[in-house]
Amino acid sequence: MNTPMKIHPKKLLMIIAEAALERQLVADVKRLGANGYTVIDVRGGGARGDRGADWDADRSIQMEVICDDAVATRIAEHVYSSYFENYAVTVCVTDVGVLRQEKF
Amino acid sequence: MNTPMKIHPKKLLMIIAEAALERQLVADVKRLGANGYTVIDVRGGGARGDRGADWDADRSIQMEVICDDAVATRIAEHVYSSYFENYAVTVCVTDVGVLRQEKF
Amino acid sequence: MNTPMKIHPKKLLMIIAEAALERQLVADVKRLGANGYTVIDVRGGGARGDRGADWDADRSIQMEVICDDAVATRIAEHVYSSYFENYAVTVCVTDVGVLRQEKF
Amino acid sequence: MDPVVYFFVLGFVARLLRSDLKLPGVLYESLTIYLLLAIGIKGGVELASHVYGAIAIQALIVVAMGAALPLIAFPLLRYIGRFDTHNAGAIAAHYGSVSVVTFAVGVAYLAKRGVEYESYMPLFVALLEAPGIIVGVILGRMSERGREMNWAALMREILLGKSIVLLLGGLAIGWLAGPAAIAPVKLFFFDLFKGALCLFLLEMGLIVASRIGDLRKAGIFLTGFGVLMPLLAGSAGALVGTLMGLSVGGTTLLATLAASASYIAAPAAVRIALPQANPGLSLAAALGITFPFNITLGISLYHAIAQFLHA
Amino acid sequence: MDPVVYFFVLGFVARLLRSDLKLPGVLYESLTIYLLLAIGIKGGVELASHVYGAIAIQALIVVAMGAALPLIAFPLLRYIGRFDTHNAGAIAAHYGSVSVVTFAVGVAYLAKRGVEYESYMPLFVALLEAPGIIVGVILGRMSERGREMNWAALMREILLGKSIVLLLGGLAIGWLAGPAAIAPVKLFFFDLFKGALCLFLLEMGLIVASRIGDLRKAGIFLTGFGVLMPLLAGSAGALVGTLMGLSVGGTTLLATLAASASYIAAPAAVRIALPQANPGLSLAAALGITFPFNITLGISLYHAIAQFLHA
Amino acid sequence: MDPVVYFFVLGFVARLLRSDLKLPGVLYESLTIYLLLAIGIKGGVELASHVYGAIAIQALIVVAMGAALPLIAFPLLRYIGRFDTHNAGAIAAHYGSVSVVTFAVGVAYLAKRGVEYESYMPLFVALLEAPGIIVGVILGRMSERGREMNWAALMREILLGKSIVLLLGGLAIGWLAGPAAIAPVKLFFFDLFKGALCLFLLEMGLIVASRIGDLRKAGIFLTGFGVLMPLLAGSAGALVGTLMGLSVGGTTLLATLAASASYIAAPAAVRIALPQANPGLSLAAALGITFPFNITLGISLYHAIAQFLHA
Ligand SMILES: Nc1ncnc2c1ncn2[C@@H]1O[C@H](COP(=O)(O)O)[C@@H](O)[C@H]1O
Ligand SMILES: Nc1ncnc2c1ncn2[C@@H]1O[C@H](COP(=O)(O)O)[C@@H](O)[C@H]1O
Ligand SMILES: Nc1ncnc2c1ncn2[C@@H]1O[C@H](COP(=O)(O)O)[C@@H](O)[C@H]1O
Ligand code: NA
Ligand code: NA
Ligand code: NA
Repeated sequence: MNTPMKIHPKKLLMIIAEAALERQLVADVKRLGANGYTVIDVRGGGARGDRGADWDADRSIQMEVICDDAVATRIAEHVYSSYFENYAVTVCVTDVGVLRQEKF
Repeated sequence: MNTPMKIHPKKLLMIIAEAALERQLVADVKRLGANGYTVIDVRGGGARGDRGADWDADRSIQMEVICDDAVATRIAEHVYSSYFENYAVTVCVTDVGVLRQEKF
Repeated sequence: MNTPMKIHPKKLLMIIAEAALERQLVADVKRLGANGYTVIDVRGGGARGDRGADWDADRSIQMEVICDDAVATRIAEHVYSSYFENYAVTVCVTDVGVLRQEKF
Repeated sequence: MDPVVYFFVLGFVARLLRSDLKLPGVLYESLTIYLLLAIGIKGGVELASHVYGAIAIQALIVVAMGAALPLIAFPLLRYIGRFDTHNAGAIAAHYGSVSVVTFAVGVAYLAKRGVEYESYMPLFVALLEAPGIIVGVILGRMSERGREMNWAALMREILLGKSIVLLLGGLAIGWLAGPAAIAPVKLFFFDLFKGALCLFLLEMGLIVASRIGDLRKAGIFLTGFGVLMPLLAGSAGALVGTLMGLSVGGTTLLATLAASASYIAAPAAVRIALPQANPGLSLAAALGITFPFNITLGISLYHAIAQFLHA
Repeated sequence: MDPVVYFFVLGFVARLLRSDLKLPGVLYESLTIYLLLAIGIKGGVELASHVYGAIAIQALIVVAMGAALPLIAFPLLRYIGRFDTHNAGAIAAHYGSVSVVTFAVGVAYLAKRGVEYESYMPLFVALLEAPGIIVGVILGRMSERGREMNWAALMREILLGKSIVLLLGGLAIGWLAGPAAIAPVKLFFFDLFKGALCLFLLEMGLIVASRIGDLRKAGIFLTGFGVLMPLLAGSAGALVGTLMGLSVGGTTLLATLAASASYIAAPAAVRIALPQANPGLSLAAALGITFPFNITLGISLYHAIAQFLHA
Repeated sequence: MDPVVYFFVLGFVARLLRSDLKLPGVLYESLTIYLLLAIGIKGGVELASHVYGAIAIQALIVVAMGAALPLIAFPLLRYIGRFDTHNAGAIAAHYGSVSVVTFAVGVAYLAKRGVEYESYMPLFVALLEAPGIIVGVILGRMSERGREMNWAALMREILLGKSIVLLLGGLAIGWLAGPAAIAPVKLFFFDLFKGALCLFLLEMGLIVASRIGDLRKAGIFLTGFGVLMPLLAGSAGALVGTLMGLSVGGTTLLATLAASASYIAAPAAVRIALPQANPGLSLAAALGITFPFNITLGISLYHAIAQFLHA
């Protein structure tokens, strides 16, 4: 494997949300076209106060989804319109490169 | 919510540090203008040896802060000048896009 | 420390992989030129099914490596050629800026 | 006061003083699972030796009581407290359901005083988890004719939440296995119970103290509600228990259950079913006021009421 | 059925019904460590009072049996099941090794019936962990002449995996300390054992139910293999145990060990040594079929076989 | 040697052999909390039945001893070891404070030999946590006239660290509740203590072995210091204990406390208060040398010294 592989541009979508939304978010991102997702347990704080992850109601997750631009936009808009108003949710998106573009 | 939302450019600051600094770092980023932060428990290794997170003195955290350029620079420089010399700390910053720019 | 510090461009390599690979990956990234690494316990799902992190065989990690372009490519290609076929592995790379370039 | 309460106080004071004492979230989760399972098993073992017909009728009455409690709470919250429908429904759902740990402290209270109670009470704990939440959510969604609710999903969320699964699962295991087969795990599930409860209460103290800010925001009305509602519900529970033929001890526990507000099952279900409600309000009242009130003063009050009604 | 099995069923049903019940991964890890250590210590304490010469010969026979089991499994998988070499070797490695929890359920089964057994059996558990994995891996790599294998690394991976370290470490501690010195930790390591086993089985039920999809993919052959292989291996184990002079109880446990398939040590080692093998297949069979089969029906069958052979 | 020490050895050897055995960090945290709380409660229950005046005077002497210990360590480190002020102060702070687990091993040692001791010793554990750290930090910061130190914050960090909060909290609970009310949690907090200590020591063995590299870097002087300092401090402690009127057992435990070096409270506080100090040095000495030395040889030496002084 000596010829350098091509790097394909994709998006990495990061969603930080209340843990209560995990199940729904997994279903959402699959339905909206993502081929995979990664979830991390996190704690934090923001406009809606501190979330120290001490107990159930206080737990947060960070979901990461590598996908193409259209899917990222679709998911971000869905999260925005469905959850932003009532839940502690933060979304951002960044450019990444991947080796196997057919995977995402 | 059918018209595509505008993506605003922001920075994502990542600080990897000894867990002993968590309290101070949270206070620091708030004071220096961040509206929120996310913390993850991590392990790792670098110039200052392996930190396997087996026990208190060995634990590390990764703090993520979405903010504008000026705040990111301010925090990075503060972390750099206050902790870099004596603590196991790593900082990097990346470009991200967000949907609600007033939030950050 | 009042003069703004220069931000140097680097790469952030993210490897999401089965936890069984952690030891090998740590050895790999060190051997291929990384000066440090960070590891996070994650769960997720992708082409190779859901990995809920409920128990040993189901655990995943996310490894983050800040390094220069050449090292990132080298590691990505090594991970790709060594593990991609037989393990649940995802790799992506993004641009980051760092304050102390000699560190990475 | 039972010494288990001291652990709550220790956690509370430690956090107020800004100590770095913190129980790992996973320990809290593990203790929750253990306590729910243990309460269930204990109830199940006892159930084995009872007349089911009589219990079935009591069970129906208890479920009805659980469904009725939010109907007391909701109007108070909506019309006196002036909360919007969502928040009134959400808080009513918490008070309609029950707190397993308050129940456990009640059991410890009776044990210390040597008061007997119907040993199948854990069955009622399991039965009281759901109805109050369901009624509270219905009340909270009354105003929404436009948006449809996925009721099947909500029911699954509530009925298959870990509280009910572990309580009912434990009951079933205890009942199927019977006292003899459960004996080898008696040490683990029964004798260690109170120690585990101490650790759990330590964590509760830490949590309550770190939510003290929410409480301040919640205002006078909610603070009053957090004391008055358990008194109302506790009296109602004591009445129901007495009429239903429970002993003084059983009546005290039923009153304690009625008076308690849920902070395991309800928050999870309500967060999904009534997203517009501010979870800080329900938790400030349930955790910040009612829980400490019940474990320090409430239970002995309900005991007094039960004694009075049986006199 | 022993009540510990009910906990497995509870977990299984809860997950099938899509309950949100979940045991923290760390609790599972902690329980694994505890169970392995406790089994080891118990065996070590008993070992102290035995004639080592006789046990040494038995130990050799047991190791040989462990190495032989994959030689039964592999041809079945390769030539009847039509799996490729890697997958056949991987599955054979799982069945060549043992399941500590199945062993523990077997011990509970005998204890309930008051059947005596050789108290140093935990030594055999430790001895049976490795040989089957090693032989399975060798079989699975037969086709690969080109790529070299780092055998030293593999051996270290297997022999220094947590299962063997904790079992042997516990054995050594129990043996060195002896019954008197172990007495102060008897409560912790022995009396709480069965309760901890219940929680572990609850988690196993959850895990097995969430892998039910793998099982469907695995197909008819593997499902049949998951029942037939333990019957074959269990009979072989019962025969070896009887010939070796074990009691009925000891024979039952050796048969149970032979019949059981590993899901702690083997998956970790095989994942590294045979990366081409699909771990879903081995685990579907070992966890999804053989484990439930053994703890519900298998053990009593092996007991019957042991009684028959001793009659 | 007490069998609890074998668990340390098992962990140590397993890690040296590069086994993948690892205790979840959360288990370590949970065990720490449990051990601190249990020691506190035990002391508190005993305290209930004592003359406070006498104890108060002893307590003052013990605090003074804790504050004096860094004054022995610092000059050795600074002028013979040639460490800079920060590192000398940091290491002195660790040795001025105490190791709760070493104390627990000491208690197990005495229990095994049937040696009585003053049952309120846990009070001294709590009292000895802080003074040594504070004096060590002051010494370590002597050179810094320019930069100001937030002493109030440091005091809060130390006095409200989890060690002191749990020890004192436990003492208060045990004392307020008294023996009768504590009885229902005796099993959990007292009878399981030694088993939990075993698991903790297993983890300590793993940690110490994985820091063996730091030790090599630390050099000859620090290795020698890690043995000599506990001998010095232990002798001093034995003298103080004898003069203060403690029994042989109590004297042994006070010597053990003086000889032990902290690795829970001190590292956390020193990391913030003396950031320039290299934590690898303090921990290499405290964990890598002194802790194993104390639990294997030290305690019996201090016992011998105590017997000699009482003869
Ligand atoms: N500026 C930010 N940077 C990083 N994470 C954030 C930021 N703002 C919010 N978060 C995360 O998103 C969660 C919800 O944010 P919020 O809705 O603003 O309270 C917080 O608990 C944080 O974990
Ligand atoms: N090149 C790197 N890439 C990713 N993480 C790093 C890197 N270098 C250091 N780290 C993280 O930062 C921590 C402190 O780094 P250091 O101060 O270099 O020992 C390490 O324990 C790692 O978790
Ligand atoms: N598109 C994706 N975005 C984020 N994480 C992913 C994605 N695809 C896969 N992963 C992660 O990588 C692991 C292995 O992926 P796979 O090999 O596709 O099953 C998954 O369990 C996820 O944690
Ligand atoms: Na209620
Ligand atoms: Na087997
Ligand atoms: Na000391």
